[in-house]
Amino acid sequence: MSKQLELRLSGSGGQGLITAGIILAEAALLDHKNAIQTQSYGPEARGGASKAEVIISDKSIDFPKVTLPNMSLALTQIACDKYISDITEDGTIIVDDSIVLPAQLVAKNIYRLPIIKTAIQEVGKEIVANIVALGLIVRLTGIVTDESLEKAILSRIPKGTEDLNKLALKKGYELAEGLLS
Amino acid sequence: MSKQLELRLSGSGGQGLITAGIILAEAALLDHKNAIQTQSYGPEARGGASKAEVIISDKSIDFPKVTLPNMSLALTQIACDKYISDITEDGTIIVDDSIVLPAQLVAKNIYRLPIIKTAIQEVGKEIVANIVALGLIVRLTGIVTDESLEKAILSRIPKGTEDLNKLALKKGYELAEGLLS
Amino acid sequence: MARKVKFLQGNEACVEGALMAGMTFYSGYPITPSTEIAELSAEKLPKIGGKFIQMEDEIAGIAAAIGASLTGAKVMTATSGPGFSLKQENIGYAALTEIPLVIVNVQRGGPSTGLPTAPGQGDVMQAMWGTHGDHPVICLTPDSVKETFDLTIRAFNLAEKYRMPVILLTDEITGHMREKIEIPEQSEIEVYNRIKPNLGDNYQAYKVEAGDLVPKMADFGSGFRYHVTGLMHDETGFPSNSTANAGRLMDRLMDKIEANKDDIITYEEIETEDAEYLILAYGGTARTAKAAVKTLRAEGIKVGLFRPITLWPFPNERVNTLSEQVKDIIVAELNYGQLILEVERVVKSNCPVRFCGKANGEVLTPDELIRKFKEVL
Amino acid sequence: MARKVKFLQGNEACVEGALMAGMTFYSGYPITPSTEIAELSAEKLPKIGGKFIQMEDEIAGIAAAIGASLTGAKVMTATSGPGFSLKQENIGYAALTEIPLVIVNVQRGGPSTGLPTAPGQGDVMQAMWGTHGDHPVICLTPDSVKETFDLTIRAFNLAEKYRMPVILLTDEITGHMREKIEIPEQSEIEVYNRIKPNLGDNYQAYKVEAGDLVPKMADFGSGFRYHVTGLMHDETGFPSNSTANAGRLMDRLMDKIEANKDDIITYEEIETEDAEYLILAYGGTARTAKAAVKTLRAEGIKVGLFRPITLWPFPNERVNTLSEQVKDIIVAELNYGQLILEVERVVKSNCPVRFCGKANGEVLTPDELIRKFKEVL
Amino acid sequence: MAGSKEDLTIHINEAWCKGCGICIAFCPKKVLGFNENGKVMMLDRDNCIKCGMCQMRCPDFAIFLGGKE
Amino acid sequence: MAGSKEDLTIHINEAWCKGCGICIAFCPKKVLGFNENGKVMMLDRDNCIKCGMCQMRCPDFAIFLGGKE
Amino acid sequence: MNHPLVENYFRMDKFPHIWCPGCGHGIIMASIARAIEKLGLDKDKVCIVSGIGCSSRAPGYMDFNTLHTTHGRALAFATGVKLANPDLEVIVIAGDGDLSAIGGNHLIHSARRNINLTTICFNNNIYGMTGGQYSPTTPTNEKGTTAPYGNIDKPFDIAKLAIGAGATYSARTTAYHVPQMDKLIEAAIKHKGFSLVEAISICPTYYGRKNKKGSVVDMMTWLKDNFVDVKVAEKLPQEKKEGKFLMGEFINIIEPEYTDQYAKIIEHFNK
Amino acid sequence: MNHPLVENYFRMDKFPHIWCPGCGHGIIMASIARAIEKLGLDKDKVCIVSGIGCSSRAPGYMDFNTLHTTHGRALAFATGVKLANPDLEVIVIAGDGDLSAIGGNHLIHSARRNINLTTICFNNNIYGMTGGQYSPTTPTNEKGTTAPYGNIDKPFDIAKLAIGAGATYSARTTAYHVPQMDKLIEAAIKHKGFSLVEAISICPTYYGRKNKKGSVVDMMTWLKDNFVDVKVAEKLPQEKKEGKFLMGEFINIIEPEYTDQYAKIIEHFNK
Ligand SMILES: Cc1ncc(C[n+]2csc(CCOP(=O)(O)OP(=O)(O)O)c2C)c(N)n1
Ligand SMILES: Cc1ncc(C[n+]2csc(CCOP(=O)(O)OP(=O)(O)O)c2C)c(N)n1
Ligand code: SF4
Ligand code: SF4
Ligand code: SF4
Ligand code: SF4
Ligand code: SF4
Ligand code: SF4
Ligand SMILES: [Mg+2]
Ligand SMILES: [Mg+2]
Repeated sequence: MSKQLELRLSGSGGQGLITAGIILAEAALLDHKNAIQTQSYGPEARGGASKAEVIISDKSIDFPKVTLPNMSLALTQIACDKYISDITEDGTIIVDDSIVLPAQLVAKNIYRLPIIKTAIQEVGKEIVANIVALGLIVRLTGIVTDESLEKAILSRIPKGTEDLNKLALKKGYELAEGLLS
Repeated sequence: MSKQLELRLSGSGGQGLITAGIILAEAALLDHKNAIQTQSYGPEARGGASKAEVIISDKSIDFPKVTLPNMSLALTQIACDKYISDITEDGTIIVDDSIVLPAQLVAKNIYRLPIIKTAIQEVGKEIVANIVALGLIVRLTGIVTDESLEKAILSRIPKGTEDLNKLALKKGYELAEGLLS
Repeated sequence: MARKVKFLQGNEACVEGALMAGMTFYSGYPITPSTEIAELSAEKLPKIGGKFIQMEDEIAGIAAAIGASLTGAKVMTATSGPGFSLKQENIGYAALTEIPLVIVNVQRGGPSTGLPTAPGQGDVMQAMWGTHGDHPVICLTPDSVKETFDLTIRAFNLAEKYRMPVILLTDEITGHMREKIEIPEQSEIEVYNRIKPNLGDNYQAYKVEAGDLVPKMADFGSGFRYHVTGLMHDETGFPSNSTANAGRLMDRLMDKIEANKDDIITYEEIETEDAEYLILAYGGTARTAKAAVKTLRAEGIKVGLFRPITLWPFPNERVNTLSEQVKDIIVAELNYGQLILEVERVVKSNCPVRFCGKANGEVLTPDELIRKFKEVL
Repeated sequence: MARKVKFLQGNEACVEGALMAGMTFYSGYPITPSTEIAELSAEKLPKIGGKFIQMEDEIAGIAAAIGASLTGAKVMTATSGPGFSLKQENIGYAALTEIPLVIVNVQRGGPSTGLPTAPGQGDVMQAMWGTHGDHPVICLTPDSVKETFDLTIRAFNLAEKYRMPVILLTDEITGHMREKIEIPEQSEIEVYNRIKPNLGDNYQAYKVEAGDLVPKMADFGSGFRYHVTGLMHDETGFPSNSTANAGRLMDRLMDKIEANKDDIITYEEIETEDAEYLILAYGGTARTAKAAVKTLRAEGIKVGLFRPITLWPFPNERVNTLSEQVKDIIVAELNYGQLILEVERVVKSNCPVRFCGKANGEVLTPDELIRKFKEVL
Repeated sequence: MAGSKEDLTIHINEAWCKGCGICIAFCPKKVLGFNENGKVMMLDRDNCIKCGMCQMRCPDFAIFLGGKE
Repeated sequence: MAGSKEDLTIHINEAWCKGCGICIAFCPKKVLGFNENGKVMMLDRDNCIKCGMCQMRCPDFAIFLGGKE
Repeated sequence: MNHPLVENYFRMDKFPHIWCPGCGHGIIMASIARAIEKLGLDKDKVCIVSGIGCSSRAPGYMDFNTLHTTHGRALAFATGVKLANPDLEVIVIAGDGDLSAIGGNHLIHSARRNINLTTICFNNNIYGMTGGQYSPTTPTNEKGTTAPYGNIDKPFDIAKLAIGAGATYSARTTAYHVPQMDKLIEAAIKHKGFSLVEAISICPTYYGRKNKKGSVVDMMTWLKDNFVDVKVAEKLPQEKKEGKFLMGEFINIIEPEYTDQYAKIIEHFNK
Repeated sequence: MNHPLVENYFRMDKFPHIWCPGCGHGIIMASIARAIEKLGLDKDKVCIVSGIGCSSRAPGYMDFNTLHTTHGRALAFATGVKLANPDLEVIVIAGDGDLSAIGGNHLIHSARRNINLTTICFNNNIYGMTGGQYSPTTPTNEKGTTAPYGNIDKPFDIAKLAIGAGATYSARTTAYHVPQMDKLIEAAIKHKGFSLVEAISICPTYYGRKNKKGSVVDMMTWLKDNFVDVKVAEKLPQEKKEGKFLMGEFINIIEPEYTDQYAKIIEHFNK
């Protein structure tokens, strides 16, 4: 994927999607790409849906905001309802399988995947759903190298949770591989 | 005196010179002349010398401040030291006789008169020195009519002090008449 | 009955005007050289059943005034530079919430505490730009005691009509000088009162109904239970995060000025018809300019005076037209060049714009202005 | 040693820059979207022996900073619109008393509480005119995280050099976006420290000595017992009512800017050499403009970007020169037209000046700017 | 509003319930619990004494006593 | 500063005295009074007990105990 | 069926409100409405004023004359409302930051003037709205985002501060002790003169998380276990009071009220 | 010969000062200098901070590091000075308006933080500088230019307000009781933590004239007759205390001081 990635990650406040966005951007930096991350703020971010956005590009990034994402992920219904319909025609939508998608949604790829379930059942902690999501996105887009992603993850997570996160990442990769194969 | 009167009254805070300025201006209004009064403000006005300035004119008065008075009266030494030397060449200076005048003072008329003494000794109240001064100024300049001046005085002074003030006014007139005769 | 002739300070005339305009509430904090406005309000308001309160600071002074305005009172607060700076946040609040209010700033000398008892005109740009964010502004400035009276009334009327804070920007010169003023009869005075909704109407607190300039304004306590907020809000008055809505609201607020300049803008011109030179001055400094113009005309020089009475919105169009007529414009003000910036902008390359001012606490004298004028001639 | 590469928010980069510039004291009051600056300062300052204090409000925030600066500390306070309004009085105090200080305003949307989490650029004029009275102003505005770092350092340096408050005017866009930044080594960074007098000198606190730009500044407690006042003062620092003295002081203060524009003013130009059209934009909106220029250039349109980095004093001369070269200037900003007023003034009749902006809490997109650009073409 | 306790029963507005668990924890009769969506539910209506403490302490106005209808 | 009371005497700085009369009124020995200019003056130096109250209460630093010289 | 209190005293279409799950603010807001209901006040004559903060969002939900002002200034605006129209029952809602940090001056002056305003402080010991900075009521040693190493400030005792300033009614209650809260708020509204009820709230999102206070229920339990009514405390042995916080009415006295006194001046001229 | 105190602790060339004849402010200013002399403080390490007002002109006369700030903000500036350089002995001079009207918030927060600042309030119960408007300490029923019919406000008890806010040292004295004033100011400076001395001053020019309080001497006599030391008052029968005002030390306790606590955080990182 040579084109600029304009990614939106949305969900509820506690799901670590902002961290996920930062990790992905930092991985891009490790790959000598350019990256910008932005996010939603304020009470709105607290109660309802919060979002983080990341632009990754080989070229320098002037305009820092995602106007229309070409990839959008939602982990909660509220986030999905609010944010998912903004997408480029050739874009990719990824939602957790707990979510009911709106009727008329136009995108090139639409995936409903057990991201949270994977985190809970296969990794053992719901909190790492964000890392599962990252694995999934990176495997689908190839936007950063696996090494950089892992390095970026390890530098942001609490000490002692390395294995947990590595496992989550692996499960994320696998989720994507299931789609691609 | 057809020319515009630009009068400065200076002294210490409690001597009622601001009131005197207002009375004179109000007398001018009664005579259908124009008048503007200004004064000094602030801590400077409190401790040391305070001043009131009045412009009286047959014509409309645009610029409201006295730049160089053509008549200047001082009742205290401090006020005299600070303010008296600003005077037009053909101007008139009047100071209380308790004051020592500076050496080189250029003015057409320079009068040192017992204003305060007159108030104390001939009227019986130092507080009416301002009215004595008014009588003096008006008799010297003819800038307002006697009727208007008296009316203006009576409308500004506390009830019950009418006679006192009328006497002070008379004594002021007399001081001037002494000079003119 | 004859009109009453009085000999008043500008500050006193301001209170007389406010009372005639219907002021029933004053809250503020004393500061030289505006204090007489508070003092006279304290004396007069209770006599007519109105209220005066000295608050703990200037911020509270304007806040209480805004609160009172919401109950239907016509309100005023007065201050000078340092207090005007403190009031800025809530000026923006009143602008966004569209609450009528008159704010008097009797300008003194200098930034910070500066020269508290000296005149200055250094808050001209602040009157327009002092609070954060874009907002509509009306600012009037008188050059005499009588005009202080008139413009105070006008400030109240504009505040009520356009539902916004109106700034009366005077200065120590006009505020403290005593001059003759004929006080008109109440019946001679045009008083504008805010339009209130009728009970039973489907009231939307921030909706402009057809034919209205601004949303109708209900008194708190009169049976309309609506919401007022300094957040961006929609026509119902409740907060809204919609950018479309925010844009609409802001456009409407700014448009109150843009679309009504003809109603809001006033100015005085003296001998401009055949003028080859123009002096532009306002407030106390206009008095200097008037004297200078007389002297210069007496010398045969074709000079005129343009005096903006409405400072904001600035009379752009008229100044532009004049700049096509004259050879030179000289702007006189007691600062380091504030309104001149607006003049320069408006005049473009039409003619040179020159500056005559100072900010040392003195007034500008006619002689100084004439000297400067002749220099540039 | 390699420079550290970090991925930071603009607000974080501001603190990193401040620390490298020598900040040892921060006092403020939290407000969105500036709060991260306080939070990171609270975390980092004690580690280097510096002090952080959260004051009771924004007024106290800037007051404490000024007090600390007098002891020799390099100080900063950060806020957003409502807090910036509250700080205005003391900004004037710091300007008149010549106390170095960096004030960050991360601009948000709207007047009053407005749209607290949305971007805006509505405080541009306020940065210049927010406090009462004339006073010198320096205001810088970055368009990237790295530049936020650089300009924070520059703000400290200018504050120390010219002994005055310096405003770093950022916005929610640059404040909250995360971007790559290479942090230089301390040794690579030029740090300017205020000049202090020597004990034994005949110190006059407000006298500029031959060869100096500003009066030397003694730390409180270092053996010089001098007086600092917000009243007009003479060279000794004591209050003076002399108008001659006030004029001299004010002239000197204003001249710090006037006489040193070349040192203070910086700007960026992109493809202006052969430009037939010019976009003028700053802060976060310059990012939009950069993207738009690229797109337009790709279409073969000869458009350039002028980005003032120093907003105040405004780069008048360069803009004037450019206005003689281009056919049209379009000013892009997130407000109802603020800096454009200065551009219009400077451009005079040289070429049309057009506006592209909004103030609804959204950023301006490259598409919007391009569309507007093409409309006026 | 309904009259005596007899006529009252607990109503739940699931749409407003944010699942904080306050009502559940402090119900003197422990008759409330979470449903599968993490919202409050009545487990044992019969043992509810209609003391109203759940209503009083619910920050979200999501549980209240009302007429039986 | 001078040592024992012996060596001390009241000094008056007429230029600074504003004639408020505080020192005069509260001098325990009533040894102070006004002069013809309305400024303070020492009436009875011998009876001054050098208590210093005049100095302490003078708002203008115009009266003080100092060496006899 | 709808919640009767909401139906009668709130703007139902604004619900659910923006507060976080378990935020104590909703509990206090409900209590205010119940007190108004109990007192049978005319909704059209009630005015609710707030500043800025999470707590200050309350007026937007309450179906009265509502005024959401600038940060810290609620009491100053309210003073204007009340003095201009003393017929209005004016209730001020303010966060601990709003009331005691930036708004501290207006608090002490309102108390001093004894103007008939009822102030309910939603005290969650933190700046909620801006994301968890320490406030003037954050206990010493606790953390906030701007006190990463623990707060070194001594917290205000707001109820005591108001008394020091001259308040004629001052009380404290908590989001756990709702029946008491109802009574105190009712008494405060009824009180002629300035009244303050400091209602201890909880902010699980910032204060709780940052200071490891456990779940919402843990935080409520802490309130339950650590506050004692002054009247009860009087009778408790010292060891039982150790470390406990007092709640209940601290002062309730009658003194001349500001708008009454002003009315007398006006009357004087009407005679 | 020169006044020794002036010679050593004042800027002699600035005298005579601007205060009116009989203004109490000069008496208090002298007392501060004597306390500094008594304590033998290094003049270079003393910093005097004031706001705006007649009283606030004092620093200009005093030969230390002196800072004349904006109206009401002295304590906020002083907090910055002290925190940045705790070696400085920082003394704040503030009028009743400056300290308790516009500056009230900084007063209560400085007290709360227990930062080692000494505040001397020159309380003349009026705004002197601006010409006699009533202040937050003007007694009820007394007049000011903005209270032409008598003040309806209840005045602050500033010393009590500071205690309510958490001050660890609070005292009151008067311009008549100079020996006591000297002692209290000395104790306040020595006190480690926030200290307040409310020094009752007199303003014959505005307060006195407006309220027919007679001559300067009459006003001083009133102070003499109407203030009783707390310790003395304890022993007095009720009828002797009736209508009297208390002076003396109201509180004097030791609690952790702000700059000390901050130093501990820094130390923690230096280890
Ligand atoms: C003048 C100003 N300063 C700062 C802010 C930012 N701000 C908004 S709410 C708030 C504090 C909120 O805390 P609190 O009052 O305790 O209410 P809570 O959110 O905790 O209920 C702050 C600092 C503002 N809006 N305006
Ligand atoms: C922001 C601001 N508001 C108001 C003023 C005007 N002002 C100067 S001093 C003062 C009050 C002085 O009273 P106080 O503090 O009691 O001191 P005093 O003069 O009585 O000693 C006021 C209102 C000001 N300078 N700045
Ligand atoms: S009414 Fe009482 S018993 Fe019934 S559910 Fe609520 S708290 Fe439990
Ligand atoms: S207290 Fe309210 S919000 Fe919390 S779980 Fe119970 S019903 Fe739901
Ligand atoms: S020292 Fe004592 S006795 Fe002597 S003059 Fe002074 S007050 Fe009187
Ligand atoms: S107290 Fe001082 S100023 Fe007053 S009369 Fe005595 S010496 Fe003079
Ligand atoms: S942040 Fe805290 S105070 Fe604000 S709504 Fe959430 S829990 Fe309540
Ligand atoms: S006005 Fe009052 S406070 Fe000010 S100097 Fe004069 S007497 Fe003192
Ligand atoms: Mg809070
Ligand atoms: Mg005072």
